[in-house]
Amino acid sequence: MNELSSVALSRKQMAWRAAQDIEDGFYVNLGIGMPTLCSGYVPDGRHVTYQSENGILGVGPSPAVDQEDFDLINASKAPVTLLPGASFVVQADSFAMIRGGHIDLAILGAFQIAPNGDLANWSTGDDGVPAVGGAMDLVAGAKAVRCLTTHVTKSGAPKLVASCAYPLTGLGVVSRIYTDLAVVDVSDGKFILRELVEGLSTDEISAMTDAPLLIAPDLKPLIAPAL
Amino acid sequence: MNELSSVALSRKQMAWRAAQDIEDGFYVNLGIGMPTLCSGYVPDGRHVTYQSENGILGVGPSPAVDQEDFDLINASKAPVTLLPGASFVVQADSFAMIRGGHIDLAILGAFQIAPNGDLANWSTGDDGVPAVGGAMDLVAGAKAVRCLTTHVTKSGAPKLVASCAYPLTGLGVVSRIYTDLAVVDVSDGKFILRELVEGLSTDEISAMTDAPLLIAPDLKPLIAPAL
Amino acid sequence: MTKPVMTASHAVADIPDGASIMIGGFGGAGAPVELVHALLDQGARHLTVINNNAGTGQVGLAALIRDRRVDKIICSYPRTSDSRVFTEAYMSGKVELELVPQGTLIERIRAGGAGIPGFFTPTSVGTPLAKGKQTQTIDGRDCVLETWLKADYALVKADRADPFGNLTYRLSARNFGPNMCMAAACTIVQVRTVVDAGAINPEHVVTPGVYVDRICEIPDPKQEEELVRAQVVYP
Amino acid sequence: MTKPVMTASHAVADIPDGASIMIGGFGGAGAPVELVHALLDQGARHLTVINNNAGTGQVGLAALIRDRRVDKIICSYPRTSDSRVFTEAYMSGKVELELVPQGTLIERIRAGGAGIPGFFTPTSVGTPLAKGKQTQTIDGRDCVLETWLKADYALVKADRADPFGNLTYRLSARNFGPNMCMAAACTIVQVRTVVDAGAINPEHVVTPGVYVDRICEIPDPKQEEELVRAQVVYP
Repeated sequence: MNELSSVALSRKQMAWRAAQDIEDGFYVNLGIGMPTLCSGYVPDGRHVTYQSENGILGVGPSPAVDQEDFDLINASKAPVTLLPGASFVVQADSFAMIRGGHIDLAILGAFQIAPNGDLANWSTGDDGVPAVGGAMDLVAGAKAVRCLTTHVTKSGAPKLVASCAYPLTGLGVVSRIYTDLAVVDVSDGKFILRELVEGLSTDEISAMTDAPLLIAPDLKPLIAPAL
Repeated sequence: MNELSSVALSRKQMAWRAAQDIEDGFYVNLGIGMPTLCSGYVPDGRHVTYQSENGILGVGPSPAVDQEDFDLINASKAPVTLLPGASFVVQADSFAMIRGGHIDLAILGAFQIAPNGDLANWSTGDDGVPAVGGAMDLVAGAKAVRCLTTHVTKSGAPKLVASCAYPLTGLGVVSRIYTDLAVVDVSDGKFILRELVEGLSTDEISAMTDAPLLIAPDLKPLIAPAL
Repeated sequence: MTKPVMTASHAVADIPDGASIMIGGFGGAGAPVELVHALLDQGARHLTVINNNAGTGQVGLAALIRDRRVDKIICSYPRTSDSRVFTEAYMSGKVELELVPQGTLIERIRAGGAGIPGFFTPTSVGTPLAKGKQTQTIDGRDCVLETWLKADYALVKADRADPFGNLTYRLSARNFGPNMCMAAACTIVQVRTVVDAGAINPEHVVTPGVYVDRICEIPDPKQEEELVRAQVVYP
Repeated sequence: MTKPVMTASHAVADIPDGASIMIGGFGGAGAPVELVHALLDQGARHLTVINNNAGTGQVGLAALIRDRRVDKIICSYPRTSDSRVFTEAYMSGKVELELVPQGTLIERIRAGGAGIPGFFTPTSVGTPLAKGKQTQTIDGRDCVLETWLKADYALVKADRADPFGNLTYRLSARNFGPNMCMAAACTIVQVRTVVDAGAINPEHVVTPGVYVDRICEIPDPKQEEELVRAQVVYP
């Protein structure tokens, strides 16, 4: 995989790319891990409101270390700040917000995604301790679910697969995938390659995708600034 | 019925009698009409908290006319005041309080009550406009339901009947009935006469009750102060 | 995200014929009189209205029913101190009534906002209002299945809004508004005052701004109960 | 009605072996450390605990699990920055786990408090967590039936209480507490301060006093996250 490392996006660049598609006025839930980076890269002028499923609407950036308050944390249990217009709700109301279809977009991590939109992102089916958190609620309730993930695992196994082998989080929920190599739409039971990093051929990305990958007629280069 | 009028309790006396059984510390919902009078007659020293299903816990007495505020009303849409410790909740939370079993006692009016505890108090089955309000929620959710009603209708028809002919509000919900003539327990599918106004015989009250009326071994006189 | 502040007539302008509309309030408390009157002026017909009651006197919802603008009402208690307008329309078959126990009504609205397509409740079991409904015994309780209730629009009266649409309510005028804000595709709120960003403590917000689409500032709102007592007829 | 104010050890004294206990908090925010430590000191065993997580470090719920006092945990996310205590107990079969999606968990708790024996939700449809559950399509949405969750006790951390048990919470420490207060037969709350009657605006009350049974005033409560970071071991 060494020859790819020069063209692959960094985690920050992946988050940047996903952030470019967050629309002005959106209410957004960012999953634990890489998705939380997205909030730093939304284009100027777009007003985005972040929800944290532990009961905050209007989450702001991390505080300075000496300003940390562990009564004001996000779903990753990291200290946060509030933006003007923030509010607190009780837990049932926070998930009413999610499950009731009031969150425009959830950006989540992924273990496996299938062309029918199925997502597996909570368990690798091993014998460890299972943990699900709010993932199943988010995919069932958010108006749109997009995934942010490397294109293949550390050992090189494709994450875009014909059918998820890992336990599912939700059925037919993912509409777009941002990887370190490509932007892939999930539509009508198909993976459609929309953007591809420069230096990688469509044959090469197809070889790293374990399901048919349609090439969009207007395939674009996936370009992110140095971050 | 004229010979009975001298012994029957007044509306205020009926409310007084029901109020004597409201226990210290109870959270209570009083139905529209006569039941609302009960709050004026709870014995000194008992602390009772009144809930109004439109979203108030801690309802106080009526305000002076020049202090009326129609944003602060009870379920009968009459202006009220707040007692110390009052709170407002949204409507779903108000009925969560009722339906979740957090109200110790509801005192309600009645059209008909059967020995199995069935209550009919929302519709006489005629062709008019039906209206139910919170009655079905209260009888399903309150820990105890007691009824406050005249023993017979204006035309002399018994309200305590073998089986309710009017549309039901709830099944097997009533545990005690306060009438203008008697206190009747509803237990194990039977009416049990606990208290009877002086001057009325058990045969006479049985004749005004359209179902078997067991006489409690320790039958007591129903006595209320002049009010 | 800040929410647009506009006049009442502007806010209700796009409500089409046949729309379903939740209208907040219990009695006069929380009744969004100015928004309902703007809807009356606007002309939409064949409406389905969800409200706890069915109008009082000749103002607000009663005026809407009087003018034959409402095809159906979903409510718990269509009788009030002066509900002659509804009674006449109903008895003459001009308006359909879906009668729902008050707790079931608000739980259905809450379910609509919270993404719960159905729930089981002991309320109404064994009564005529449970007729035709699926039943199931859960944990020893006999229940009927009730389904969520959503609407195209909600018309709600609050007290304060900030620019982001966060709301507070006055006293018991809170009632149905907060749940209705969550259950409608487009929520239109009239408030007494729009305050500055930050003026509402995040811990005191009753309705988070995500549920609010349009704000009308009506500094001295009418109290429906007072209009009814003064026998006001609108328009 | 005023609610009794007592020490933490007094408040938890009657919790019997085999009790089901809801414990508030998400991460360290809202974790009622002093109440859980009082329960640890008290000795009750064979507990069923409902919490979003399954303990962190060697304090609070983690200490309870470490000392084999918990037979079963109902939670959504038993992995945290340091959940070794739970992992060991679980992998060695010492504690049973009922894994529930977080939104379903809190909706089940809310249903327990609100008297809703069951509800249908699209969450978890088609996943292993829906296995064996009744399914139904309502309004075009495939759903699974989930049932209410109640408990014998709730241990909750709030910020202020008035003598009637009305509560407010601090920032995001609000999380699970208010719903749990409603779903337990006996709710025990630790607060930073008990304020005078009238000191909490009726419009700002988050948990009405009807849901509170016992109050413990703990003026300078520990923050569980800080204990974990300081690697505190209790007792």
